Amino acid sequence: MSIVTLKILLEIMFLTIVFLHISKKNYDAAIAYGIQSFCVVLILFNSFQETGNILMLFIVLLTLVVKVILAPTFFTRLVRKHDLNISINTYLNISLTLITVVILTAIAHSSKLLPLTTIIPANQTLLALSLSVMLLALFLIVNRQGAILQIIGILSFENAIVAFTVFAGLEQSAALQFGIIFDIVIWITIATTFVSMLYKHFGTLNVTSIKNLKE
Amino acid sequence: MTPEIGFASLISLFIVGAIGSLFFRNNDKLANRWQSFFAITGSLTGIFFSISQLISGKILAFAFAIPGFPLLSLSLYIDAISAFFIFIISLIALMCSIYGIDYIKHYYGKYDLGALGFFFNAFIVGIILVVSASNAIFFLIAWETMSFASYFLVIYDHHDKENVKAGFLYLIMTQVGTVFIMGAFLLMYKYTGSFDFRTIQANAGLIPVLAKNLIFVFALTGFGIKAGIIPLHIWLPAAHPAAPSHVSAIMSGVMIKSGIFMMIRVFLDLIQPAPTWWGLTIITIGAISSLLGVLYALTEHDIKRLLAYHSIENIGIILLGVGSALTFSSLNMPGLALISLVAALFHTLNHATFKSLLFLSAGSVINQTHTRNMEEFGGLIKFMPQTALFFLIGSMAISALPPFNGFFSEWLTYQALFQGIAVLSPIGKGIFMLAAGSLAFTGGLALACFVKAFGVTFLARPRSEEVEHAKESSFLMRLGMGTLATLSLLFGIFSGYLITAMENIGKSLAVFKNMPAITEASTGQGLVLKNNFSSVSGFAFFVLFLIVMALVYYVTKHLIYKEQKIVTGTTWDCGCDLGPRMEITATGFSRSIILIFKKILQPSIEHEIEYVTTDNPYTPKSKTVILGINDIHYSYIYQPLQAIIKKSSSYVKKIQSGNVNTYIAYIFIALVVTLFLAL
Amino acid sequence: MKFFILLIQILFVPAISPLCLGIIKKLKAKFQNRQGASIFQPYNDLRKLFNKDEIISKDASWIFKIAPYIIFTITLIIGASIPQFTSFLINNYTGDLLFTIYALAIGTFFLALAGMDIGSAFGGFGSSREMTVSALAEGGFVFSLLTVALINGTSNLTKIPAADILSHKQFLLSLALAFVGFVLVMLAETCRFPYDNPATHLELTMIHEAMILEYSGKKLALLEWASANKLVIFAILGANLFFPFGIAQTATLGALAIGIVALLLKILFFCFMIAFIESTIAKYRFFRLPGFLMLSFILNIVAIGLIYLI
Amino acid sequence: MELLFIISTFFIAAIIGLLTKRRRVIEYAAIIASAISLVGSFIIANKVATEKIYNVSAVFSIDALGAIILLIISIVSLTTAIYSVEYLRQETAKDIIRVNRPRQYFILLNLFMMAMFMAVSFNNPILAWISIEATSLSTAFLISFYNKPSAMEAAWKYLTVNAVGLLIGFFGTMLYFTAFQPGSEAGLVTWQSLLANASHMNPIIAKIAFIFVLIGYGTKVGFVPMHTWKPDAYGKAPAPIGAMFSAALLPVAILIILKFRIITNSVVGVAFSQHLFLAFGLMSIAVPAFMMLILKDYKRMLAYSSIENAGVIALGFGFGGIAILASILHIIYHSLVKASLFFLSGNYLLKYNSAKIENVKGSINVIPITSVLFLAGFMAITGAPPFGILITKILIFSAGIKTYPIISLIGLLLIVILFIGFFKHAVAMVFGKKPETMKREKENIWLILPSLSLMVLVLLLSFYQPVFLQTLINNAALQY
Repeated sequence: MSIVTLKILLEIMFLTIVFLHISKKNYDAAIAYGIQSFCVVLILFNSFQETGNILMLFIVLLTLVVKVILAPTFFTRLVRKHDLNISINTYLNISLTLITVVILTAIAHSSKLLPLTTIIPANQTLLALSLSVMLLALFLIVNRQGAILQIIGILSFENAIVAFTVFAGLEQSAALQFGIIFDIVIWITIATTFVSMLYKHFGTLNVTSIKNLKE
Repeated sequence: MTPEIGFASLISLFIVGAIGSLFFRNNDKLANRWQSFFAITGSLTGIFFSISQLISGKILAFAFAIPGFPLLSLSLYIDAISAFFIFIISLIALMCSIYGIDYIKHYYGKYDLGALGFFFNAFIVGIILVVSASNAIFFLIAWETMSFASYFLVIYDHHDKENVKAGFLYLIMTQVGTVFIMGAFLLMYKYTGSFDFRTIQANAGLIPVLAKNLIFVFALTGFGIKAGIIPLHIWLPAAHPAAPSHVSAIMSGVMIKSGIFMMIRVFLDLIQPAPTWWGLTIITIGAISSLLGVLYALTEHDIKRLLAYHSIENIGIILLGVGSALTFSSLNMPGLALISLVAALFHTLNHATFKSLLFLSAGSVINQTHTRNMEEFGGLIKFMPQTALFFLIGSMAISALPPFNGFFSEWLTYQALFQGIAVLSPIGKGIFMLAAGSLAFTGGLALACFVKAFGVTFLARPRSEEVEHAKESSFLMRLGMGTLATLSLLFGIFSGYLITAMENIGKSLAVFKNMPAITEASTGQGLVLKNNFSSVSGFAFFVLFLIVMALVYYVTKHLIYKEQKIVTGTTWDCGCDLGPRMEITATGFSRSIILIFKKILQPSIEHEIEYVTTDNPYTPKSKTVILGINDIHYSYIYQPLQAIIKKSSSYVKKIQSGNVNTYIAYIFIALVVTLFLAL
Repeated sequence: MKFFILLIQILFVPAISPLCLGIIKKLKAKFQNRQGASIFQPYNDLRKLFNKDEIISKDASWIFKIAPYIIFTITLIIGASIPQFTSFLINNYTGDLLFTIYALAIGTFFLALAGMDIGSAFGGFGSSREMTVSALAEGGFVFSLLTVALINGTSNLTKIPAADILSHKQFLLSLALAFVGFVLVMLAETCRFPYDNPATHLELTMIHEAMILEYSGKKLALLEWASANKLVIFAILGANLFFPFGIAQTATLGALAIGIVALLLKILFFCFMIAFIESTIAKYRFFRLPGFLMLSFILNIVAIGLIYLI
Repeated sequence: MELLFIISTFFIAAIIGLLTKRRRVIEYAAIIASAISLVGSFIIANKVATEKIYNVSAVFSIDALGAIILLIISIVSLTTAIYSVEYLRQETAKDIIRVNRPRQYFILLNLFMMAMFMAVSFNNPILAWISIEATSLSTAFLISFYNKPSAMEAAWKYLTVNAVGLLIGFFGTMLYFTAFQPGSEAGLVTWQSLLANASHMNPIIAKIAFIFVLIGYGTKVGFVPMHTWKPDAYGKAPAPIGAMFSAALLPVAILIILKFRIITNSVVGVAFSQHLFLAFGLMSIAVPAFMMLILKDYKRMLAYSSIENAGVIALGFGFGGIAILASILHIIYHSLVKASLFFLSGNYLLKYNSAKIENVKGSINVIPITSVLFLAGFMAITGAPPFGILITKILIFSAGIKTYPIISLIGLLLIVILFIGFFKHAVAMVFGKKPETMKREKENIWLILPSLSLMVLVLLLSFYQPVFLQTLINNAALQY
């Protein structure tokens, strides 16, 4: 795939994360995450094409299954089961959120972080873009009050890191990647279990009302 | 026996006593015997060891590096000053242990005697190591051992909530002190590169002036807390009463002196030469402590708190000596400095004897009456005549009445101050003059306070039922007190010899090496300053007093109106029956002084009147007057400090908001901020 | 010769002290336009008391019984230890300034204890007041003597008269201030106006009398005598430290005679002063007294400051 | 070889838990597994002491500090396993948990221990990361073990905060791989090869990478301000799990950070990481110091104490010099004491049925042995003689005073403020009037023995360290 395609893929990722910031429905968010993950899978597939390692293909498929199929399914089922489609608010309103998004993107592209984005100089735009996706994902976790969107934020963060590593040429061997994906799977399972248990105990997924433990 | 073995056996006796008594936790009697035996033999060894060290004049230096811990070494350096303090410690510990054998019997079945033995012996060993250690880390370990052991002794009677509270305050203050001490030693380490006292002393010149001053402030605060200088004293009147009396005696008589010892060690030995303002500061603190200490003592009607405040007063007096020594030595007047140091050392010894005597006799009284409130005593002299005599001797000694020892050390302190007034610059003169003035007032007020303490406790009629059941203390307790009382007298009468000896002790500090003698002593002559400014003799006075008194007694009794009849009657009662409630109370006794010093003491008087019938406000049934004292240190220093910490806590508390978004925001912000700061 | 001088030195104070009281009383009577008793009346009083039976409270302990002897002994010792009419009797043992002050405090201490011992309300407050006054007087007392000691370069009281204090004119102001301070303290210590009224048994005002209220017979005699001794001791101190005129510098008979006469005259002056004060001013309210004593202390501080400033 | 054996015994113990429902078997399996790990760790530690390093193929490698931490983990694991058995029995007897729950507990516990052993011994940063992540995953359900809303909340926060933290750490880890020229890599990347190739790194990237690693793994350690999950998790997890967290997991996470630190130091010099350590260390002391005063829950109190100790350790590594040696000693002491304290907090909870400090009073008259041990533990952790933490603190600050005097003095002051808070609560719990309804009962030996043995061990180590341990500590201090 050419740089342009990759860039488009990354831009889709970027758009999905921006969408996640402003989406009102959890269902939409789950779908958006699926799209974003699909982009990551494509990016990975691209790197498989370049290296030709057959094990990598396996990883690509695994990622596809886990992130594009499994995770969104979990989320949608969760949403349906508890009828939680209306996602919970953000702290900042839409305009402020968007302004922050712009600022963070600017930071990611700033000269301060130039050494990061020029690990492979040819991929500078790609790296900067994936860096901004990372920052936005972090910001998503901070800004969103709903537990499901926080999980999605964490997973997006992971996606962004994967994208970054691919473009920075820091990919690891398949065995390691397998381990990582394995961890992610378990994490997603545990996290969704917890979300549904939280809902059972607290009757809400709004984390602002889950704050009995202080001091 | 080599000194090394002597010291090792001394320490190991206490350690065996400490650990061994833990094994007898189930048998009170055995636990008592075990701990007392080892404490007594240990103290005796300590006395022999220290005296032989003092006589031989040699220095016991010993170091053993501990593998695994760099910089730490079990290093000892026992010069004459250390030996002198070991002597004081062992002496008082000996008497208190003898006294303790019978005293701690009343804990049987109620408390764990094994634990008492453990902490008691550990406490003594801690103090001994504090004065012998020559490595800062080792010293801190000893210091903390002493602090923690005494903490557990303070809360030994932990069924009483007040004691636990007192212990709390005590340990907090000591820990704050320890931090300051640590700071001081760390600063010394920074510039001299060593924790070893001798190396620090050798390289003291490397410490820059600012750091030296900082070390002074830190060390003064740290050791001052332990010594109980005002305004860092607040733990002292709380903690000393809480401990068992024989422990209070050691705490008050010996432990707080470890602060003094370290001040002498650090200021006069380790980081010489010192600027003049150090000495003047210490003198000012000493003057304030002595005056306020005695004033607060006057307001107390808890007998042990009263004694505790007197410890503050006496620490103040000792500090006058230490401060003058520092001032004079900074001005290169080693002769006068030595006099001052000797005054401080002598008063340390004297205060140890009479203050532990007072605490022990107060303990006997409390043991019999089960209260510390002096308003419930009265007339005890008839039930406990010997204890009363011992307390009287203690009172006279602490009030600096000749021929008891307290007078002679105060006399020497006065001399040091007088010399300062004569020779110093105007500022120095002023401070020395105020110090001498405060010493004079302190003497007068202490006298008043002990008239109150002795009078209210032992004289007149019993004020409560408990007193009437009081019995004289047992033989061993009286032995402990009696020896101390005798020593109080002997130290006074033979003060001349003692001072000569103490001069040699003072000369063990490098500052005073090769000094000619500054005082003279002979049996009759007593204390004489070499420049002929003053002289006094306890021995002469004592002998004279005995002769004249015998003469007067003989003449009045047997030469004039031999056939005089003496009738016993009742006290004149103005026609109504004299009850115990008509005697003067401790509060009433000191009321006038309190009102005179109301600016400082800030008394609050509450009247509560109960009427016979509520609708008729003319026939009162009873009236209660509560005279309270508002401790200015609390309201102006400690409460604001507490408020600051509380306030900061409540700010910090907000960090843990409970909201997971915030938590992740912290990480995010930390990341971004660090990235931008570090790049 | 020396022995006789010493004997006079020892006996002087107890011998002369009742006379002093008598003189003061006589002078006061004269001021009040009364005839007054003979100046030797105090001797008669003492003799009377010594020949009386005693009644002792059943609440009293040995403190009460032993106190008069101690107090009297102390005044005897101090009376003999201070410089009287000679400057060559040097006492290195008990002649120290601080020793004098603190030894006198022994008397105060036992007197106050004795006051509390019998458990009457009077004794208690008497002790309380006495201790309050004497505690506050201590500073002024030490410092007034210290002023003299610093001027003379010795704190041994017996050496001070020998020094040529009067040749140093620059110290006069210091001495004057110190003397005022000393008088203020002296009146307090000897229970005189404006601190105490020795002639009253009014419970609102008495201090000294309240403490000895329960004494009778020989013990009362000793106490009365001791308090008279104390007065004379203070008078002698004031006389010899601040006005060292006429003191015998050599052990010749003439010089000694002059010394004794001079001393008697000076004591007479003090008696007159006390009588004059007691006849012209009223006794002050108790809580105004600390002011006087602090004044005494401050005057002495100023006096010492002046020594070095001028 | 021993290492694989240890890891597989834990795995087998976990599998046994899955297979059988017999409680006794599961309990014994856990105890035996951790006992074997202890023996194994000793053998490994001895080998490391003599041969400097212990390798099993290229995948596993243990250096001196690793060996020390391995020992700590195994000692804590064994005591935890022993303690857990009786603790859970008593909880089942009190109907706090259902009978079948201990099975789940022990399975997860075994996995947790296994993950920690792997995290220490894996020679590859990514594998270490995976193991650390595995510790999070295995413990989430242990934190929510009591299935109460508050436990759920704590576990949720733990999961979220740690996930974010570890992903940040992961990113940092990945950045270190820039040390290898593209295409040059061959075989498994190891800590050693990273260090060897570190010179190829762009210094600025090395800095960025270390910041990410420090903040990421620092979340696991609990440096302020990433500490927020700790009080919740420690407070709500069963007491022995708290012990594992504080005593075993904390040093493991520190070890990983330290391994990255050497690499960073070799690229950009020491000062950079020192400053970061000092900043985070000081913050980690400051916040607990002030929090301590107003805490209401004694297990949270222990959590804050852990944060503070992590801060002290960080300061030590920040100061350098002998402070590093002192810090390593501090890690040892802190782990042993803190584990003991957590066990004792479990005893308190069993007796008083409340984790609130205000509900625990006069324990010296109710559970005297626990109380005395608790006081001893308190003294040990705050640095009182005869325990070694006093010395390690002095040594740390004595190194600090030379280079960073102000930080050292502030640190000292903060430590005393923390002491005041801690002491206030300890006194309130141990002394005072016991509740009327409580009677003094004989304490169960199995609830006492673990913490007692740990305290005795600390006491011994405060006076004397075996030769092999000394060698390990010295080597570790030289290396880091």
